Amino acid sequence: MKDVLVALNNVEKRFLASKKMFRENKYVHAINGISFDIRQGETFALVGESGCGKSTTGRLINRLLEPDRGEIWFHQENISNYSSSQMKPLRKKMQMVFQDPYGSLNPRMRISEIVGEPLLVHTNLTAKERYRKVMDLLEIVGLNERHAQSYAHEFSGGQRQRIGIARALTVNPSLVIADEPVSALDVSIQAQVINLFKNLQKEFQLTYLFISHDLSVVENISDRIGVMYLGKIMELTSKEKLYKEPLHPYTKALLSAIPIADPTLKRERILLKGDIPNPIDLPSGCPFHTRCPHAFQRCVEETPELKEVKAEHKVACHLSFS
Amino acid sequence: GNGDANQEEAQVNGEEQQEAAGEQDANQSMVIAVNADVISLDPHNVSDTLSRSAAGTMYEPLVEHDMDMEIVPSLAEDYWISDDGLEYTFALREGITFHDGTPFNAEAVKYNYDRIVDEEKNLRRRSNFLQLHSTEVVDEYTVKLVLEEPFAPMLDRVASLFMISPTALEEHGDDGIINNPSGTGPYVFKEWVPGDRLVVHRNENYWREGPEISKLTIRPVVENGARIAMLQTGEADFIYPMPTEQVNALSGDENIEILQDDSTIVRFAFINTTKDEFSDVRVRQAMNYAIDKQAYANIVRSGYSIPLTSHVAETIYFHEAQEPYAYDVEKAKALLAEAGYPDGFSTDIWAPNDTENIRGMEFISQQLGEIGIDVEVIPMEEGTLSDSIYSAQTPEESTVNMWYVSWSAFDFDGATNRLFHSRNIPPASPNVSYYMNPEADQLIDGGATEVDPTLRGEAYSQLQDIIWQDAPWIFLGSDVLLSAKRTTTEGIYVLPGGAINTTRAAKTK
Amino acid sequence: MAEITKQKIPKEVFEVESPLKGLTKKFMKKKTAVVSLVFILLLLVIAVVRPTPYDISEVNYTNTLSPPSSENWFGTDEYGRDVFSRMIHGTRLSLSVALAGVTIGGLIGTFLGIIAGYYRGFLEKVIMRACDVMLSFPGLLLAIGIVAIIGPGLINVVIAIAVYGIPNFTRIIRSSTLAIKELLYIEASRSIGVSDTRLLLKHILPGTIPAFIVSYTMRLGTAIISAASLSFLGFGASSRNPDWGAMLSSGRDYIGLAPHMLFYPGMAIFLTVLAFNMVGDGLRDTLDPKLD
Amino acid sequence: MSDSLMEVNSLTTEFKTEQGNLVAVNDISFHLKQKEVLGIVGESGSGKSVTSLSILKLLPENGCITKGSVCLEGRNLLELSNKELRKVRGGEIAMIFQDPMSSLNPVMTVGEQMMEMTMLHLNHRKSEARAYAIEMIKQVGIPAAEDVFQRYPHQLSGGMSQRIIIAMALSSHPKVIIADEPTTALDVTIQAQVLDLMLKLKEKNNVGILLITHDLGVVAETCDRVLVMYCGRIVESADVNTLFQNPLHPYTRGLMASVPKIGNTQELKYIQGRVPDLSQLPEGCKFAPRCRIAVKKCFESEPPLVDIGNQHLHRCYLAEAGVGKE
Amino acid sequence: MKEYIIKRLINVIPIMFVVSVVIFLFIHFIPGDPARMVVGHDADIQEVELMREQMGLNDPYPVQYKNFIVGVFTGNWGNSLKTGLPVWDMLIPRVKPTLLLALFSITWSVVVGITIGVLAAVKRGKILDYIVMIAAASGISVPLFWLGLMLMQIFSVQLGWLPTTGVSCLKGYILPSITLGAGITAMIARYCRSAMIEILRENYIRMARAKGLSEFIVVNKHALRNALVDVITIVGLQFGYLLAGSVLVETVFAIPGLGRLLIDSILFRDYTVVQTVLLLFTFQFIIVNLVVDVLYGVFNPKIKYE
Ligand SMILES: Nc1ncnc2c1ncn2[C@@H]1O[C@H](COP(=O)(O)OP(=O)(O)OP(=O)(O)O)[C@@H](O)[C@H]1O
Ligand SMILES: Nc1ncnc2c1ncn2[C@@H]1O[C@H](COP(=O)(O)OP(=O)(O)OP(=O)(O)O)[C@@H](O)[C@H]1O
Ligand SMILES: [Mg+2]
Ligand SMILES: [Mg+2]
Repeated sequence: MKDVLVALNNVEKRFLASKKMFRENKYVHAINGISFDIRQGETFALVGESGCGKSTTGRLINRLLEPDRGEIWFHQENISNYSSSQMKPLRKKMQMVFQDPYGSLNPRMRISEIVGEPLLVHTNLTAKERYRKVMDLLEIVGLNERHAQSYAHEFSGGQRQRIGIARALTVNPSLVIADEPVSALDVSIQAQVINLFKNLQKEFQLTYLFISHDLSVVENISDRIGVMYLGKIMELTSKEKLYKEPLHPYTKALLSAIPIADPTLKRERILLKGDIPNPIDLPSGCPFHTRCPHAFQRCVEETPELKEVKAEHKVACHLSFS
Repeated sequence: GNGDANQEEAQVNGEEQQEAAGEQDANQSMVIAVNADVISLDPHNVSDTLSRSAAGTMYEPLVEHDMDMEIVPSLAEDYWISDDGLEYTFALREGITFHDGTPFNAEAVKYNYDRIVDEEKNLRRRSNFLQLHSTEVVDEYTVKLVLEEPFAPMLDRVASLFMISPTALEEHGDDGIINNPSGTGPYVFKEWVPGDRLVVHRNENYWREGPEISKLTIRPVVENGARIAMLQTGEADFIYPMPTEQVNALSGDENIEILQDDSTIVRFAFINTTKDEFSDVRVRQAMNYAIDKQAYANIVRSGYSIPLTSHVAETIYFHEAQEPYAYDVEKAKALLAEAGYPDGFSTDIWAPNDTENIRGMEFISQQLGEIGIDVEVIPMEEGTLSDSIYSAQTPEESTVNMWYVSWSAFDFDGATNRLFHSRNIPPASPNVSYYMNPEADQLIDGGATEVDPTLRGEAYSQLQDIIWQDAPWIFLGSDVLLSAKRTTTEGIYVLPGGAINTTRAAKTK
Repeated sequence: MAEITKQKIPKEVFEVESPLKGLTKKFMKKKTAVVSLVFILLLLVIAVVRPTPYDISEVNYTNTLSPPSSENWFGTDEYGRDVFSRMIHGTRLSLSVALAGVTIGGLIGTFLGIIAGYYRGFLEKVIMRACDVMLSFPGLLLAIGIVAIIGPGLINVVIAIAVYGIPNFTRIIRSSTLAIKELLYIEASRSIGVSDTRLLLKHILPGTIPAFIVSYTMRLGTAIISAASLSFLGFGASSRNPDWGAMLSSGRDYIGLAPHMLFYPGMAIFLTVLAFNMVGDGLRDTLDPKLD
Repeated sequence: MSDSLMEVNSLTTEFKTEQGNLVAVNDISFHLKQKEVLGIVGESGSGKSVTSLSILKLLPENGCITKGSVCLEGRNLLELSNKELRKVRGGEIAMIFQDPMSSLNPVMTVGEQMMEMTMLHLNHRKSEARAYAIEMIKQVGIPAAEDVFQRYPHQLSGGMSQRIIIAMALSSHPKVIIADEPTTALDVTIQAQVLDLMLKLKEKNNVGILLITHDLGVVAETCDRVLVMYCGRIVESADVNTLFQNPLHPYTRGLMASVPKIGNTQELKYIQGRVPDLSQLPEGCKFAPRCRIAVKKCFESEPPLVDIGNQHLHRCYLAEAGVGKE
Repeated sequence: MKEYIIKRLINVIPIMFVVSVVIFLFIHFIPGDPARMVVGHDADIQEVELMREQMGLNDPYPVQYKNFIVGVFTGNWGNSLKTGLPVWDMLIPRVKPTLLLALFSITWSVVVGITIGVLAAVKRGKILDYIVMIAAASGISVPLFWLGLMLMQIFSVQLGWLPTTGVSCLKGYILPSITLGAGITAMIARYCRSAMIEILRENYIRMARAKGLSEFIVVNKHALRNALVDVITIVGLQFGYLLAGSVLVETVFAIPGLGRLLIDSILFRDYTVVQTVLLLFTFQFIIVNLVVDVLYGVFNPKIKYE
């Protein structure tokens, strides 16, 4: 496999949910052994419902969190157990863009400061040089000098998100982890930001980990997609294959649930029953079996492995797809 | 056995009466509000005046001071002093019993005096009886105190020592007696809640004419305003002290009467004579001239102070008025210039941190400022103050310049010895002037051991003159004691030493 | 590339004013806060200039405790000194002691609070329990201790007030820190690789300002009053350099006779506290970028 | 229009702010029939929520309805006394707000909050209310209703809370449900469940739904008719098929073009700029500054709302000329 | 919940241990000699020395500390240096007045503070709001002694409704509690107001209105219950103020309470009493904190103690 930028190998992460004095502690099982690669220059998308562990995956790669088990490789380095000082030079190479374009910008700092912060941390540029660089970047994302002196609350959602993107780009990262960067935006603005992402990727040869729950957005931007459910990857393949020929029942349900802006197009929807199970008490076997229309006995008992059932198409399901 | 039965009867009577009284009217009970807590009810182990007042409701000494500070008989009918001044013989009154029924006799007196001189016990009043050698029972109602050396103020000291029932002391021990007082006094103990109230009931078996009220309560009310409010509403029948500043505010109230009494309390400022500037007597005299004593009385004590004419108050026996340091700024300046300080100098003055003391210090500071002495006022919290004074082991180490303070004693020796004798400089005792005058020392010692009143008077006269001329103090004033009562309250008064006498308390309609 | 985006995304008409000007404008809209600010500024001017009509140490034993008159606007005290002049004079001491004391206490408390809130764990436990102890420790004891360590003096009043204020600030700032720490922009900064120090100083600290301002303005009043009780322990104000609290306390003896000795200093403290509170509220709202 | 359930006429709502008065909803009129789902779409800040709040007079303190009427079966709600209005709120018109999590009181159990509704509007006694609430929870498809009844909101997932709110809204048998972005906070699979549920219950209970959303997909799948709002004004209104097939206003067209469509991975189209600040509205057509086809006239005077028949209304000078159509 | 409380209680032990050391060192460190204080100026150095020996002050610090701490655990708290009475006897009768005073003050402060806080929030920007704000500022800045004496003048001296001083009957607690609670009321009102203002903007309040609930219920049931979550922590914080204030109030109203005992003992350097009272205060403070935390959980269902 050429040019793998990020590799996750059986990564697990759990959070302490409650601490008990005399009994066993309870944990939120956020990530339950996931493995995937992100290749240089591609857009790898993670989709899935709320709470399935998408953001946690992002944070693990960024090493804001430490994995409990498994390995995380970045630029051929195993960063699983790096300390924050070891991580610092690498942070320069991977930057994040967050979902909440308001919350991720410090309301008490000027835009020039916010965007310039990575430069301050990672380079020895003088204030003047930093400022020039910040201006260049703001210009690239379509903001100007006047904006630089303002505070985040004075901007619209789309503009804020551009600020977040500009900040991510200041130190020429190779990887940008975008955690639901357009979910909070109006459609028209969402379109602008998606376009910007795509353009920037071409311009700077960026690699994206694009996290989203919106399959229509993901289709527009990504190259390969991993579908997550309850801390596991259920299906992993290229965009084309996923949309044309989804294999996993969950993927199918997801795709069919996307509302389509065309009243004439009446589709057969797969309506799932019930709610997403609690990640504290994971269901046995296949995590999806509680809602799966095709579940059978084996699904309750045995957890399916993520297997390559077709070329470049991995699925974790006991159903056969041949 | 007989005594016991009587006692029980009395108690029963007392209680019945008390219950009836509670319903009938408040005429039978009385409340005195005072400004501090009663610390202890063991009269041998207290040094503060208030605790003495409290104990005084239940206990009595062999002889006592009257309003003019004269010694008069109490539990002792009569006394004789041997010519060499070493033996004091007391004829005790017969037929008196303690509240617990124990008969009062020579054995009881001896028990008390033995207790007080016991070095092991180190009771607070022991220092008054350092000269006492032994106590002898002559017969059942005659007791003899034998001194090691003549000690002229002995009778005054005897007047300060209350008699406790030996049975009670045996039964309750030295700590237990605090909560189980048993004396011969006009009231019997009922209840003591430290910090809140002391309640005593009339002693129905009192040996002489006693109070008319059946119940007396002493309550500590620290806040001046609250004490006055209590008097205004009638919740208190008598308050002491009456804050001097508020007298005018109460003058309109016809239910309230303000009482004034002369006191033995003197107010002055020690001048540390070992300090450079103060070692010159002219400077000290200048300071005395620079202060307007009448203004002091008006400002600091709202007029309730009598300018000092000696280092002891006029109420003290052997007091002799000296030529006053008349207020004269020019003279003061001249003296100061003569001493080599034409432009004055800077110094400071210490005192505890209550408003009245601060006011006194400020006044001194203002007045000395007129002659160019710049006095910084330093109020200190009591513990720190006494630490600052007594931690100096030698005069050189001492950091005190002036100490504004008050002092009270019953007798001349008590009002002089600790304050002026060279053996009493800190850390031993509070001769903070570091006044070390051999002549004065001699006179102090001589006066204390001289039994002949005339000779003693001569010695003290000379002593007063010397001290006055040497001016180791700024002589300020002696307090006029202020108390206030409802017009219905009778028979309660404040003794010159500040103790409250309630023996004849009564209430009119 | 810059080309593409530039032509596609038009620059909007965007009014940018200097932030300070913006804040000022925002603040000026709050009338009570502005009036209060004017009052405080006036106090500051008084504190600096001290325009006393009479010499504050000039005694007049024939004119003591006289009620307010055209001569002595606020009456005279027990030495016949002009209360108005003394209050004017005392403004400086009262304000500077309270401001300095509360500021120092506030800064230390903020530091501890942020540390406790940010690092959690053992450190937090130690700090917070120490606060419990300090809060239950009587101020008097603390003050006596401070005199013992560093002796009396004006600076030490400030220190005493500061020490006494620390636990309050620590608690408030800690809980504020706990809340801010969870915000997304903190995570964003961490993902960039911002150091802990910078994170604390640049990102968390400013967020605690609103909570700080509220406590700060509240404590000023109590500080002015406690400064008085400290001056009675022998440090701080003296007759030659009075402050309002000390005036209030010495007026206590004359409560029935000369109420003006209590009333005016009390009023000064009250108005100052009120003004600081109002300004504090206004400032908090102004500094909150979300409130427009 | 005898079958219309609720009629809104020239509703105008203003806010007092420090920048002066802003008109957040400007002269809006529409009507809602039984069993009908009327959609309101528009970008953030276009006045959708304010419209819905105005109907029940739930505006924040600085808001004020300055003109117009809201008639529910002939009664003008805006003229009702507070007491009568409270009967209508929840009783006849129920609201479902955008964020289900924050719409439930965090310190009260789900049950308490549900019982409140029927005890108030159906005069249920406690035991009745309890049984009924549990029944309603079951109806919206939540298993273990008794358990959920006793839970606190934070113990529910987003989908569950939203269904609770829907159950609550339906429990007092309202005639109209106003749903302000009821599914934005939900995942697609759950969103599909919830919308499906709402439509089913609508049919069953004969209610009219005013559905506010900015998701054109949701509109297409659930609504019968649609209003498109911009700057507090209706810029276009038509039944859902007409609107999607033949959008006339450039704003409507712009919105539709920005939606990413499956199977189409080309560069997305979008509307430039952003919704103008209500305190600094441009002269003329409010959309003109962002409009690609605007002509001089557009900047000079505001176009009126014209009805081109078949209840298709729009507010554009150029629409009928077909300018700018792709 | 039970586990949580037990855990917290277990934690108290080491804390109290550290606290006892701090207290011990502190009071022995500050200047002032109890022996000298007891014997008075009227004594000489031999007496002082004897006294020191009797008081055990000449023992090395570790021995003194050991005596203190062993005493605490065995219930033998020693005798007061000042009065010679057992510390226990001095302390116990004073617990009730202080406790009642604190309880009454806190109660009325909470009730009134919350009421006016809510009113001010509802009437935000109106006259009532300003009145409350001004009252709050005065509650903080009015000296306690002044307030106490004024109340005494009005209600006892002028109107004759209430006793001036003392707490021999429950009536006696009224004025002291009002005095002591004034500042706390002000604080609570302020915090309650700002909490309510925030909460009244919340979605669930709009939701409650949309349900057709009357404004009264919306404010007092839906909003207030949420505000209480915040207010409870503020109430907990006020206990520090309560301790400081009780000293003044107990002095003004001549209440035989712990606050005054503590101050008197500090002034007198009555080590045994100071140590014990301080230890008690700290313990009380820690327990109050625990109670507040537990109450916080009661009011806030999101907090689960396990
Ligand atoms: N710091 C944490 N402590 C405890 N649990 C956590 C923590 N962070 C995440 N979780 C839990 O881990 C699970 C996965 O969370 P994560 O944020 O990765 O989901 P997500 O897929 O990003 O969801 P969303 O779409 O809502 O952002 C969730 O159940 C969440 O509650
Ligand atoms: N309380 C208020 N004071 C002043 N202006 C307000 C207030 N509430 C809303 N507005 C303004 O009214 C306009 C319409 O707001 P509204 O909430 O109706 O938008 P919306 O269409 O619901 O947007 P969203 O999709 O974000 O919910 C906005 O410009 C907003 O700024
Ligand atoms: Mg996420
Ligand atoms: Mg809205």
